[in-house]
Amino acid sequence: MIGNFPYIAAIIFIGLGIYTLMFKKNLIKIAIGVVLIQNGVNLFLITLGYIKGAVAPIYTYAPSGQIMVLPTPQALTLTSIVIGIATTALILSIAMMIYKHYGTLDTDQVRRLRG
Amino acid sequence: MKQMSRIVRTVTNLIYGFIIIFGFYVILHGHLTPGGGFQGGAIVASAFALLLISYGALNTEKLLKKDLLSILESGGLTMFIGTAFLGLGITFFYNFLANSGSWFGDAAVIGINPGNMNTGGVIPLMNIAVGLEVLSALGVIVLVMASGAEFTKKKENS
Amino acid sequence: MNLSNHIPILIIAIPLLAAFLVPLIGRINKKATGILTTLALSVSLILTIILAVKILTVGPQVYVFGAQSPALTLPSGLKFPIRIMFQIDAMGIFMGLITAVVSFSGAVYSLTFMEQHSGLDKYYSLLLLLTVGMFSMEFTGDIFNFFVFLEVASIAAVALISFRGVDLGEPAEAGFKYMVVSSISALMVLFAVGIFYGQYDLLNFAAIASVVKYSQLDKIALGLLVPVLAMKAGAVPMHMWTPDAYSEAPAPISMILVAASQASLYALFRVTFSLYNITLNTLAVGWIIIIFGLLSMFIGVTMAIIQKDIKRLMAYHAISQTGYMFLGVGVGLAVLANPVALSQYGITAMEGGIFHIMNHAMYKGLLFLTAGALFFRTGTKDLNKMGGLAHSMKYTTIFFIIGAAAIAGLPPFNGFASKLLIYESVYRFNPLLSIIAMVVSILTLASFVKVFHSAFLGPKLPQFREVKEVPKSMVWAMAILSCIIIFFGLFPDLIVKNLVHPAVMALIEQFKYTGTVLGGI
Amino acid sequence: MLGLLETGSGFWSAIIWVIVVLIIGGIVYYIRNKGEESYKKNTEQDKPFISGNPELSKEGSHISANHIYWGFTEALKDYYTPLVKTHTGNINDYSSWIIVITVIILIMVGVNG
Repeated sequence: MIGNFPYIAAIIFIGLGIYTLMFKKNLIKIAIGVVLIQNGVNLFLITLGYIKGAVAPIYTYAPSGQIMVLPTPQALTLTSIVIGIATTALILSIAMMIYKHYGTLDTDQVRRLRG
Repeated sequence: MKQMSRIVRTVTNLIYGFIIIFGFYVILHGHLTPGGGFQGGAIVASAFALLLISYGALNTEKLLKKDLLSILESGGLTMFIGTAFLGLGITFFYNFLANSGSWFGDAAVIGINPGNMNTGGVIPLMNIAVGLEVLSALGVIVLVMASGAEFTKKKENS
Repeated sequence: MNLSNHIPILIIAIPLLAAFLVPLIGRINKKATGILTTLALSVSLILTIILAVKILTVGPQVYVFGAQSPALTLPSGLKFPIRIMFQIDAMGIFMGLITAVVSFSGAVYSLTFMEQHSGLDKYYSLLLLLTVGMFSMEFTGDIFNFFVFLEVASIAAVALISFRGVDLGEPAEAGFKYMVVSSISALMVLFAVGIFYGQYDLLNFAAIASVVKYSQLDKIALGLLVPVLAMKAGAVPMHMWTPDAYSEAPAPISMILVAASQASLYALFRVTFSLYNITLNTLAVGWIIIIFGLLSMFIGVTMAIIQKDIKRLMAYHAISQTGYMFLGVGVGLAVLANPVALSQYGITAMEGGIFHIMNHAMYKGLLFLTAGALFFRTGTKDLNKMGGLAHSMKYTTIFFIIGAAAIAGLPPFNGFASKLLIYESVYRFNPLLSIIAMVVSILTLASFVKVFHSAFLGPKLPQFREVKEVPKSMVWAMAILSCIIIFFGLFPDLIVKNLVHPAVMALIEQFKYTGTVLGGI
Repeated sequence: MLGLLETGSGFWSAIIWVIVVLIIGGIVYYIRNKGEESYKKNTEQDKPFISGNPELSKEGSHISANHIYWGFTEALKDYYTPLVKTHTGNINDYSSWIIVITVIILIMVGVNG
């Protein structure tokens, strides 16, 4: 059971992120929601490769006789983190531009494009 | 952003160089220890961010030139893709330096070892390229965002 | 070194190298950025055509990154591939051709369209990155790599959509919305990748396809992949970002965004056909896609009729035309498990849907370019303020007529050929679907008559007395697309037989897709 | 050569279509030439006849996009009002639609698949 906790945490992360996206009215909070989903998915990926009691998969001065965790999900997670940083930076800088032109971050007012 | 108190600035002066050196250490040892180009670059960029908070955007822009950083960014990216192109004799991204005896060309040891810097082939080269790219890109991002924030604040006050 | 083995990677690598060189060159000479971009994309276009000929005559191509040889998918007796690879079959190269043509003409058009803007080095760099992202989404044989390039394409697209956001509020708003929805979709894709990896320890499309069992977890992965990829393609009711993004982006970018959303559509077909194929309940999933298609067709076109903004109107039409592709391919998927129905009308329906992808990219691209030409000379996108422009913009008018006739499905243009294939085959699956499709086509014609009347016809308005024809590079870009449309319209049988049919068979015959990588065809 | 595109229930050929259009066009042109010969340019015959009302100025006669298909949208008001209202332009609604559709499809696939 305790081994499944990370999965539950990942789902909670994603759920919170979705809640934020659906119901929070501030553009910065929406950016936070996206980051929450990202973290949830990253946690899910990294948990896939985890083995109980194993060490990091690096040979330099590794303790002998220990099993290592699977490195592939870590590589995937790292890539996804890098992409996440680009996404977050872009969302935040566009939010700044919106604030510059609209003078507000409220989603109910940032909707000149509709219909 | 105004500059912060003298205490903060002094501490920044003290640790700023060490953070950058640690970042470059992580970049250069990317093929041996945890970390690599991205992580090391992010550490160096965090030093820039520290500078930005403690000294304010206007003072930092005197030290860190956006132009220079964006040249460095394009240069890093070109170096990365250029290294990939060099492997084109066999395949794109082929590690032509590994086990060749030249630069970074020692045979890698499989199993637990103390770590040899001179292994990895093109991987250290690509780590350096990515490191340059990330440190300059993140540096540009924090600088531009800081000056943008300055702009909006000015607009708010007026 | 035999360069002909490296064509698949050179198509991606040359624009990628150019994308990183453009900011450096832009410091020396501003004009050189556009020329370098056009050159890189023209090389890419030529290589894509060479590769297409090779694939259609020899067979699917594989390119393994960093391996001992480009075709070495299974080194030293491994059972499953471990390296990232490109796997290009007839369907992939079909999409690749669309991407190559569209991005090349977009770059040619940008040469003068974007001349007045600052920050052109970044514009061209992002344009190249968007192209690279689209190419890689279509060529990749690795599901995680697909996620990476989906994100690359959407980040580049967002930056291009909000390119004018420094001066205006609306482009920034459109960019924000697109970024949020595409982040959600990409993260759902990543979650599905995680499910596949956790279950099978595989990331290669072909390798997963050979072992997929359609277990409960696979169902969750399918349920995540289908809606988000349909959303990226602009399916109703998740289409609301489309008009915002298309209408606020610069015109050449709107055109390339159409091709980018079709890359997601391709991924949807790849997942349902090549990854799951008949393991899934084809009738249920096929009907899901057909319903997406019906809603997109009808709501897209009815919303388009009432629009006042010319690019927003065209964006709603993009949604509506995507519905035809969903409909055609959805019918093919619904009868996939039934060989008799598949050979009677399923394959024809899919040919119609797939052919429509290419036709749509061409004529919607042309229409967006004419809208951009109107904006370039009049400075407005509002149809209420336009009028009488046919007097002064003769070439643009002709190109608009070609594009409008093609999208409305008037013979002898290409839209008619693909729509006819869809009508006649879908009629045998379910007559009602076919009738709705025809009604939508009529409404499409009606709304383009509106655009044509309000923008081009009527007396010369006093405020547009100074308006003249657009510069040469823009005319050339539109002329390229018009020639393709007329050629496709006059000789649809050549295209269907040589390009579309192999693409459809590549989707249907899953064993060939897996066999290319795992051996044993 | 004629470009026959098989559709499963028949065929389509743009070349034949173009030839037929050219032939019909030739016939139409021929009939048109047989017509009224008393027409002269730049006389009263060129003026539009609007039941005796005075002719509008050229600039005033342009119908802007707002007025085209007014009857169509007016007749379908019950369809359009809720539809336009759904397109709120609010990013929360955009994400909500995606999540809701994803959940629906997950349920459909889970039950039927």
